Parts: sequence; structure tokens; C-alpha cells
Amino acid sequence: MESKLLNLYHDTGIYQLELGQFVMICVGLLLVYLAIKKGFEPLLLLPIGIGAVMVNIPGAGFMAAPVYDAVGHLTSPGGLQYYIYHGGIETGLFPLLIFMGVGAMTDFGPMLANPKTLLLGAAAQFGIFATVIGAVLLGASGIMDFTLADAAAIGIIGGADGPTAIFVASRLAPDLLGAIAVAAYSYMALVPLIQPPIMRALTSEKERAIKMVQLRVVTKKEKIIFPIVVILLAAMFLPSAAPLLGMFCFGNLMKECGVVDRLSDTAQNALINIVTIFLGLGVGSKLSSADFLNLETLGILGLGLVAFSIGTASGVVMAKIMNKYSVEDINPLIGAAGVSAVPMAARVANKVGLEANKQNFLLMHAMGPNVAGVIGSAVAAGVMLSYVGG
Amino acid sequence: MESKLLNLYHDTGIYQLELGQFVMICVGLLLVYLAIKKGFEPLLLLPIGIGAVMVNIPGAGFMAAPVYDAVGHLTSPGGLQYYIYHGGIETGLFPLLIFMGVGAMTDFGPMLANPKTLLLGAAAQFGIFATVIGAVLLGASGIMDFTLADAAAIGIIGGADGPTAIFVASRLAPDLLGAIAVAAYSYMALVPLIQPPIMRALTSEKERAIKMVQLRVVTKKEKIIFPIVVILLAAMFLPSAAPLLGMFCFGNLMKECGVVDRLSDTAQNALINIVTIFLGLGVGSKLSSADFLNLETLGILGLGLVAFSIGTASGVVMAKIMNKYSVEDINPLIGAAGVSAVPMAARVANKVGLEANKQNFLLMHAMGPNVAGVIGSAVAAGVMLSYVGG
Amino acid sequence: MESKLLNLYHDTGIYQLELGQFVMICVGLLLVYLAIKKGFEPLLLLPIGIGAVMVNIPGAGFMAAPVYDAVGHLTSPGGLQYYIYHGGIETGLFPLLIFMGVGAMTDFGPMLANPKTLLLGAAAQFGIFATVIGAVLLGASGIMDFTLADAAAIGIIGGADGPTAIFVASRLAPDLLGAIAVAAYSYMALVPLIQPPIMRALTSEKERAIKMVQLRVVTKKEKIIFPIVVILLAAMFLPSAAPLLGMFCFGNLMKECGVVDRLSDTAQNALINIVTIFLGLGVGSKLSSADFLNLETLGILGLGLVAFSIGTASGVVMAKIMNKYSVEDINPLIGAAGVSAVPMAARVANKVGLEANKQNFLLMHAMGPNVAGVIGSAVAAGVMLSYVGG
Amino acid sequence: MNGLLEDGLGLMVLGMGFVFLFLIILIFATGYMSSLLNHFFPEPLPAAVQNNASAVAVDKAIDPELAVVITAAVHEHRNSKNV
Amino acid sequence: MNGLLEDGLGLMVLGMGFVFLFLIILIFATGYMSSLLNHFFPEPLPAAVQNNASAVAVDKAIDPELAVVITAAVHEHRNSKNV
Amino acid sequence: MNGLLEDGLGLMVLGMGFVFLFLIILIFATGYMSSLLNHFFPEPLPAAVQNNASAVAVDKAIDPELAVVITAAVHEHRNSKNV
Ligand code: NA
Ligand code: NA
Ligand code: NA
Repeated sequence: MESKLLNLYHDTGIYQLELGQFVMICVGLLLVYLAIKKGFEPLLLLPIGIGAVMVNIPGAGFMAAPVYDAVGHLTSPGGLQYYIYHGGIETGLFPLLIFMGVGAMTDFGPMLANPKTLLLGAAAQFGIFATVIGAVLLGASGIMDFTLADAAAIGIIGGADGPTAIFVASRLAPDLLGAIAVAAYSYMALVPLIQPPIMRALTSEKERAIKMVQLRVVTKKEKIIFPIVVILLAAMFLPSAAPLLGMFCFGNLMKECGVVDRLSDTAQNALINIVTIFLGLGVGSKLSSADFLNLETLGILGLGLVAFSIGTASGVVMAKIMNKYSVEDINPLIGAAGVSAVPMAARVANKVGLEANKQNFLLMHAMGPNVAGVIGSAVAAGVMLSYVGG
Repeated sequence: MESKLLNLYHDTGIYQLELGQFVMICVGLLLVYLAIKKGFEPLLLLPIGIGAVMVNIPGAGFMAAPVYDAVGHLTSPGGLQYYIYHGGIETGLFPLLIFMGVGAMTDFGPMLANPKTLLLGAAAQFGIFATVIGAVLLGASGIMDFTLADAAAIGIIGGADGPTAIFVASRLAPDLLGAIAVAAYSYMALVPLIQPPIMRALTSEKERAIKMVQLRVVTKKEKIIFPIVVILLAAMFLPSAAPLLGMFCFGNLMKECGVVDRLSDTAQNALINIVTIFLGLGVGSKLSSADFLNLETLGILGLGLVAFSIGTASGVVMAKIMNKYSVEDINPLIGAAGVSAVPMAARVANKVGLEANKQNFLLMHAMGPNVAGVIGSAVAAGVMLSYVGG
Repeated sequence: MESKLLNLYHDTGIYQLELGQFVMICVGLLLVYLAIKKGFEPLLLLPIGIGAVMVNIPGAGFMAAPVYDAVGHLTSPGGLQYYIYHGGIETGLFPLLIFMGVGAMTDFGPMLANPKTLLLGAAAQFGIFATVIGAVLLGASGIMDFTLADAAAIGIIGGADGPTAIFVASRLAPDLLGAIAVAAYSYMALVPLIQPPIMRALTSEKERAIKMVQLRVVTKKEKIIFPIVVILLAAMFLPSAAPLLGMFCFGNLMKECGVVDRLSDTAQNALINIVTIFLGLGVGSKLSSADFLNLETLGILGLGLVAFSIGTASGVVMAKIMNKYSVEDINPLIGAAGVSAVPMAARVANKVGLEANKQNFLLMHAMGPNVAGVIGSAVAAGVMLSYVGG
Repeated sequence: MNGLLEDGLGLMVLGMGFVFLFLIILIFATGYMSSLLNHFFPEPLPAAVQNNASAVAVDKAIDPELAVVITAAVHEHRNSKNV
Repeated sequence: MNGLLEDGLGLMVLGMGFVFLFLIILIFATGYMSSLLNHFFPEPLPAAVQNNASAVAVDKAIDPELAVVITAAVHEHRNSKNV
Repeated sequence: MNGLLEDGLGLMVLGMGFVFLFLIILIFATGYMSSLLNHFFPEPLPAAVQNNASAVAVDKAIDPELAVVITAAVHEHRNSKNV
């Protein structure tokens, strides 16, 4: 019995805990704190944080692989996060289902009323590719151990779109998935802090006060046809983006068509909530000390911030250019919304606009580039998967 | 870099698209159109249509199988529809869960008030077996390449019950699953067009005007015991029908027993909606050009129409016979509801009855044969699985 | 064709049914009866009962394993319960998800207001370990064929916590899972019958009439931090209990933090309902005649009753001891609630208290030991998994 | 023609036979069940008990207090109409 | 430096090129779609048709009868206010 | 008897020991947590904050506008009662 007692002691966390695990549990708790107290994307960061705590409990076996005997019977079941990660994240299923649900919550109306704003959604993706260059430079110079696939996965943080980042990282750089997802969601939550200084630096008070003409009314038919157009264009020009864009548009079509309301309702409630819980726990499982506690993570966090900043800047600059050459006035602030981070970035544009002019309501105008940014990121993701994978 | 650009071009749909894929994308869009614009069973045909579009995008990999290396690590994840199809349709899980949800939405009250109407649900299944003969003749004569298993799976279209058709087809003729499911749901949607002419041709104005005595009230206890009786009879007489009937009755028991309302509520809402989305995408994955664009599909569509028509006719004829020999009047129109297609066929019977007599409300009377038809189809499915598989 | 008819006859339940299967179908129906008519934990016992009926239908193949050919293609799909059992119960996923949902429905407030009641939740676990000794004695004496793992799994019935019992049994004694789950849920339902006589026998009228001081108000912050404290203590002292406690606390944190209401709502509604349906069917799949119809089952049922009774008694005795040495009055009845069986046992304590004193409302006071009992059982489960497995 | 057609005919005969057999047995079983239940457990007013799906859905979505409120509102409405 | 940087630059150029290409095509496709739809299927009052998520949610949660009841209650309320 | 019984006794002793150890630690940890929190972050009126599941469910099911309508209806109802 003494040996049993000793076994029990050897099983305790006190005996087994390594420093790295301790640090990662603290990181997990920090994410939980940020989620609850600071309101940083709590729907994701809370499950990710708890998932990080769980996976770093020594001996709890949350990531244990199942063991089968020679004839295929299970002799030792796997851990919860093992099944979640390998079942839903490694396969890409969870990000795609989230994308479907987000599609079912998205209103393309403002974008359809002013399709030119798609250009802003394109310009803001420059943050992604500039960051790829940054990561590649760090890799090529030997400072950090980044491959081209790693660099591409890091760049996608600049897409400001969580599911896209997770989808790309799970395919191109699974080891970096934890850090990339944490960076993506953290910076999305920080949009109200990161973007305004950049927006103010690149625009004059007068530009920020520009009022835009009210958007035309978009018909139901346009809203129904649009997601189909996007699927078909993806099929024609970029099949590697078709999973993301296809599910996004499928969700949107369910919402807009009006004949499958019960499916749309489930896609944007029960189903997306269930998947979000699992996605969070699964992403958290990649916050192991081995994967997270190294120089690369610092690089990822830094590069992610750069990506967001450049994306914001390039969106604003593009809006300024468009304002110059377009007949109708375009407030450059709405360019910042092109990075995605729906609907936070659009709200930020609205807020900064109101500061310059109390009657200047940019929210709906910014929603156009905002959703365009989602499409833009998905296209960028498709290019990366095709370029790096092919 | 030029080679990369070339790669990217070679990855595009424009470069890769084959004619068959193009045609199947159009078929998928046609299904979406029918679902949204014509209201053809949109809950299924919309996901099936989008699923068909997705699976035919060249290079998007929606049906790609995952690739593992020698030690079992995933080197290339599979596509969304691969996981859905192999996880939920090939295994039969999704049709069974749908059946559970449908059971939880079904009211056996009208049938219990007048159990004789079960005979109408039996007679209408003649459409199934007559169609089997038709398919067998096409196969035997060498016109089309149908085996007995194919013929059985095609016949089940006449059961006018989507999940049953998918369940049987996934077991007996997976290659024909796409065409069979599309035919089943399309004709179910076309019931208001297909049935009335047949019903009018086989009945006189006087017969259609027959009023039926009001149904007796069915007690809660009867409704609770009935699904258990059905399960036990299936266990005794036709175990191969037990999966379908068992899940159907389980769902119904959850609804009627009154003590597990939260489970019943979930079974008929969140769960069935989630499964419906997946089922649709999974069925759509079988709409590949190789499986769909051939003579057999034409045969399936034609035979399905025949199956519906014969089923309707035999239901009506049986009702006429029963009307002759029964003490109480039976309006022959309710025989047509025996094909299933709940609740559309019952509504059609009601409508045609109202045309003959403005005070003739047949809806509740037709609900009896209507749900009996679901049981009848499941029994027919069980016989087929036992006969063809055994 | 005669041979086909004969085949069909050989496929019927009438031809194939063995006595054991018949008996087990009756057992399944008995569980359904208890669930519906007697209100015995219907959310679990109804699906378990139907699952037991289904798995014992000869030839229906609900537990059939899938068959693959040499290259890995499915030649014969598995049965519904096969996939449910091996996918969700053997792996431990379903009990853990249930635990998450239960956590999201649990209010730790009363326990936090009076943390001493945790001792009652500890004492009541004595039922678990006393029963282990009972089972070990039956095993050691050769009367029944129980190993130490079996004895541990049987003991956990005394934890009065369904998901914990299923989780432990699936890991330590899968063959006994059916009987253990049925015993656990049946006795949980019988708490209002089993506990009061024991409570009355061990307490005087005067003790039962003791009023307790009103609980202090617990702040939101305490409720948010508490689940995190529990996770961390589990990580430090008993990682083998971390899956159960971790998911329980994760659910509770989602509820209390107030920033992820939509996840909390789904965890305690759609998700837990879906998993409950599957869990029930999966547990029912272990009610096969081979596993259930033997002397061991009788032993399990008897030992389970003993476990409940001893747990109740030791909770009451501990409360009497605490009442003696504590400054504030403690009504010994609330000790009985320490066995878990939330919230039934707390209600029983309240009811018995009201009998002795019409103004004596113990419900909230009993909720403290009640939820403490859940933690206590999970800790006991962790010790068992570590002791027996290690 | 050949064995395929024969098999098909066999399936038709057995299939329709079995469908009718099963549903006829079910008619008798149902009738028997109903008469037994109504003999041993007669229910006085089952019409009110009959629960239908929409009622359940409302019960779920609307909490009891709210129901009281709404009932009151409707009652008020009717009263005022009568005046 | 080396091939990695070259690859990265290639990815940037191709990536931004493709993103702009795709979204510019989408601008034209969208514009073309809208003008076609509004030409062939002009909608007189689309503003009222516009469905938003919360409206759908309410439709789900509230059953038609209840809606009638509430509408009646509101109507009643307004009438009594005017008096 | 044999090793099985010994193992069982060992499990009992260790098990009960660990259960008590864990829950006693939890008592202290909880008490410490509560006193720390209430010392550093005193909450003036926490009773009102306490959220319960049914309230959340209602919030989910009922949209704000509807709530206004119903509140109005109830208000109306009460006023008319007072008259
Ligand atoms: Na973006
Ligand atoms: Na049918
Ligand atoms: Na317990």
C-alpha cells in the first residue's frame, strides 16, 4: 500500500509539473482573464484558455492518443482534446462549420449597395502578404526557424479572421496553430486600440469628416444571387479557396433565401455554438509548452501586430486613392474596416468618424469593406494553400 | 515565379473544369433554384444543390480522402464532404437521426383513431415494388445496367420518404444515391402536381365528395404505447426494418411520453436541423458527373415518377375497395395519402376533396394513411435489405 | 423464391429470438415504464431502455461492427449503437460533455456561502469505498467474479452521479457498464424512498428541526473564480480527476462569467440534450443478455443500494459531528445531500426537515453539500482511475 | 428473361406480402391495444390532454410568468372590447 | 538572400495580384448581377422585405397565435393611450 | 483472504483520505479566495447581479422590442385594474 500511495503521489501535478507546463497554465489563465475581464473575443479566448490549462495538466491525458491492441480493440481511450483536435481541427471541419455560421449571420447588403468597397477589402489584405515577407526575412536571416509555409500561416493573422487563420494554420503550420490563433483573436479584440492611431495618422481631420451618400436599398434577389456568384467565381478562379468561400456563401444563402429559416437559425445558433466550444478547446490543445514557449511565438505575436497595422494602413490609403478618383465621396476611414474583424473594425471606423463630425455615421458604409475583407482573406488563404501546397 | 503562376493557373477551375463537372454544377444550381423559387423541399434540396456544386469544383477537394503516412499521421486532410459522406451517410447515421426527429414531429393520433387506414399505407407501397419490376426489366433487357440491388433502391423512391430512400440507397446502391435522393425529394415536392390527375381519373365526383365521420379522440396512453408496439412488431417480424422503425418510434415516444420534452424538443429542432444540413451536403457529394450523367439517371428519374404514380393509384384503388366493403364511408382520395410524403400528400387529398364538396375536410382522415405510409415504406425497406442483402 | 421466403423467415425475430434477448427486451421495457410512469430519471432511463430493446433485437444489427475490405472500403456499415458506443462512451466523450452541461447548470453559490459543507460532500463518499470493500469481498470469496477494477466501478454507483459512474465504468469495467449505469440512475431516482428512513433513524426529531442561519450573499466574482480554483487544485493534486472536474468547471465558468452566454446556453440545452440521447442509447447497448443476465448484475444492484445507504448515513453522521463542534447550528439532514443526486437529495433533505418543523427551509443549505458531493465523487473517481489503472 | 426478373418478381410478391402482413398485424395489435387501454384505464377528458408540437414550442419559448402576463393582456383586451 | 525570400516575394506578388483580380472581377460580376436583376425583376418596395436576424429569431420564438394576441394587446394599449 | 481484499482496503483508505484531503484543501482555498476577493473587490449589491438560467432563457427567446410591447401591455393591464 505504501507503493500505491507513492504511485498516487507520483501521479499528482505537484510531483510531475514542469516549468513549461506551469507557464502555459498561466498563459491559459491570462487568456481567460482577458476574455472575461477585458472582453477579448470571449467566445473563443475563454475555451482556448481553458483548453490551454487542461492540456498542460501533467498526467491528465487530455491529449493522450488512444491505444489499440493488435486486433483493433481499444485498450486505452484517448483524451478529450485529442479527439477534438484530430476530429475537427486537423480535418478542417470546425473552421468550415464556423464559417458557415458566420455566413448565416452576415449581411452583404451594404457591400452590394456599393460594390466598389470590395477594393478596400482587397487592399487591406496587403497586411497579410507584407507580413509573409517579414516572416520570411526572419526565417531567411536565421533569426527564427520559419519555412515558407510557416510564413504564410503567420501572415494570415493579418486577415483578422479567426476561422480562416485556424484553417490555414492547421494545413500549413499545425505546430504554430496555437500561437497563430491566439494572436489572431487577441488582435481582433484589440482592433479598437490598434486601428485608431493609424487611421488618424494617415488622414486629415477634413477627410475623416467626409460624409458619404446614403446607400441604395438592396433587393432580396440580389442578396440571394450574390453568394452563388461568389461560389461560382471561386470555382472558376481559385478552387483552393472554395471550401472557405463555399461554406461561407452556403451559410449566407441559407439566411437570405428565406425558405430554410430553421436551418439558418441552427447554423447561427446551436451548431456554431457547439463548434465554437470544441474549436476553442481544440485550439487550446496546441498551447503546449513545447509548441508555444519559444522565440517563434514572440515572432508570431510581433508579426501579427505588424500585419494588422499594415492591413489597416493599406486599407486607409486605398480609400484615400479611391476618394480622389471617384465621383462620390469616400471617407478614408472605412478603408480600415477592410481588414475584416467583423463587425469591430466597422464600429471603429464609425467611432473615429463621429469624433471628426458628430453627424457622420459611417457604420453601414464601413460594413461593406468589412465583409469584403472576409472574402479577401479567404481568397488570400486560397492563394497561399495553392502556392505553398502545390 | 512564372512556374508558380503557371501552377496557380493550372489550379484554377477555368483550366481544370471538365464538361461533366460544368453540367453537374448547373444541375446543382437547378436544384437550388427549384428549392428557393419553386419551394421544392428546400430543407433538403438547397443543401443537396450546394453540395453538388461544391463536389464538382475541380481541385477544391471537397471529396478528397485524407492521406496518412506509414505511422498513421495525417499528411493531407480530407475534404468536408468526404467526412460527412463517410461519417454520416455511408454509416446510415444521418438518415436514422432524421427519422428520429421526424418521429418526434409525427402525430399518430389520426391513425390510431382509425387503424384500418393502415391498409392504405400498405397498398400505396405497391408503387415501390412495381417500380422494382420496371427497373429489373430495364436491367434484364440490357437497356440499363441495373442489378437487383439497384432496382430495389430505385423502387424505394416510390415510398415517398426521403430518409428511407437515402438509407436504403446507401446500403444497396451507393453509386445511385445522388440520383435516387434527388428523385425522391423532387417528386415529394411535386406531389401536388403528380397526384391530383391520377386521383381524379380513378374516382367519380360522387366518391370524392364522400364525407367521413369525425375521428374519435385518441387517449394519451394509446399514443404512448403505440410506438412501443411498433418496435416490438418490427423486432418480431422484420428486424431488418428495426433501425428505421426503431428510431422513428423512439422519436415519437420521446414526444408523446411527456417526460422528456427537452430531448424531444432537441430531436425535432437543433439535432434534426444539424443533421439535415450535413445530410444534404453529403447527398450532394454523390452528384458527381461520373455517377449522375448517364442513362441510368434518366431511368431513375423516369422510374421514380412511375413509382409515385402507381403508389398513388394503388392507394386510391385500395380505398375504393375498402369503401365498398366497410360499414363507414371512406373517401377514396385519402388512399393517395398512403404514399407518405408527409404532410403534403394529406394536404393534396384534402384539397381535391374540397373541390368536390366545399364542406369536405379530409385532412385529418388523410393523416392516418399518410403516417401509415411511412411505416409501410420502412417495412418495404426492411424486406428489401433482408431479401437483397441476405 | 421459397428459399428467399425461408431466408426471410429465418431473419425474423420470432425465429431467432433467444430467451436472454427476450428477457432483456422486457428489462428495457421495464426501464421505459419506470421512466414514463414512475418518473425515474426519464431523460436517461428512457433512452437507455429503448437502447436495451434495440440492441437485443436479433438480426437488427444495432451493435454490428462495420466491415472493411482489404483496401479499406466499407463493405458493410456498422449499427447505430456501435458507432454511438465506440464513438462517445468508450472514448469518454459523452460523459465529459454531459458533465460540462451539468456544470453550466450548477450554482455553487450555496456552497461558497458555507464552504464547510464540502466536508459533508466528502463524508458521503464513504458509501463508494465501503461498497468497493463489499464487492471485493464478494470477489475474494469466489461468490462473484469481481476484479478490483470491477469493484471500483461498482462502488462509484454510491457517488450518485450518473456521468461519473458511466465515465469510470467505461474505463474500468466496460462489461458492467450497463448494469452500473442502470443501478446509478435507478437509485438516483429512488433517493426520495431510500434516504428518508435512514435519515430519520440516525437523527432525533429535535435535530431534524434545527434551523440554520440564512446564507450570506455570494458575489459574482467568487462564483467566477471558484471553478478556476477547482481546476487548479485538480491539476495539482489529482490529475486523473482533471477530465471530469475540468469539464464540470469549464461549464460552470461559462455560465458564471457572463460573457459567453450563448455558449453556456447551448451547453446546457442543445448540446447536453443531443449527448443525452446518444449517451442513453449507447449505455443501453451494453444491456445485452450476455453482460446483464448473470449473478454479477444482482450483486451490482444490491451493492449499489448498499452504497447509497452507507453514503447517506455517513453524510448524516458527519453532519451530526459537525453540528456538535461547530459554532453555528448544522441540521444533520443536509448531510444526506452529500451523496450528490443533484438536486433530488437536497429536496429530500428539505422535505424531511419540513416534516419536523414547518418553518424549516433547508433547500439552499442542502444545495451546498449536494454540489460538494459531485466534486467528491469526481475526486473519488480520480483516485480509483489512478489507483486501479496505475 | 432471366434470374434477375425472377428475383424482382420474388421481391415484389414477398415485399407486398410482408408489407400487408405487417400492417394487418399492426391493425389488430393497435385495435387490441386501444381496447385494452380504454377498458382498463378509461380517460375522462383526453381531448384537453392532447399535446401538439406548436404548443410545446410555445411552452419552451415562453416562460410561465410571461404567459400569465400575456393571458392577462388578452383578457383585458377582450373585456374592453365587450364594453 | 536565398530561395525562401524569393518564394515569399512571389507569394506576395501573386497573392495581392490574385486578391485584387478576384475582387475586381467580383465588383463587375456584382454590378452586372444587380443591374440584370433590377432590370428584369424590379422590386417595388424592397425595404420592407429586408429580413434581419432578430426578426427571424422573433418569428421562431413566437408562434402566430401569440403574435396576434400581442398585436391585439399593443393595439389596445395604444387606443387607451389616445383616450 | 488474499491480495484483492488488501487492494480493496488500500483503495478505501487512500480514497477516503484523498477525498477528505482534497475537499479540506478546497475549503481553505475557497475561504481564502472569498476573503481576498471581498477584501480587494468589495461588491455593494451582488444580490441583484445574480443571474439565473431562466432569466437568460427569456432574454434569448424574447427580443427587446417585444419586451417593450409586453411591458406596455402589463402596465396597461395594471392601470385598468386600478380604475
Ligand atoms: Na480580412
Ligand atoms: Na411511403
Ligand atoms: Na457524489
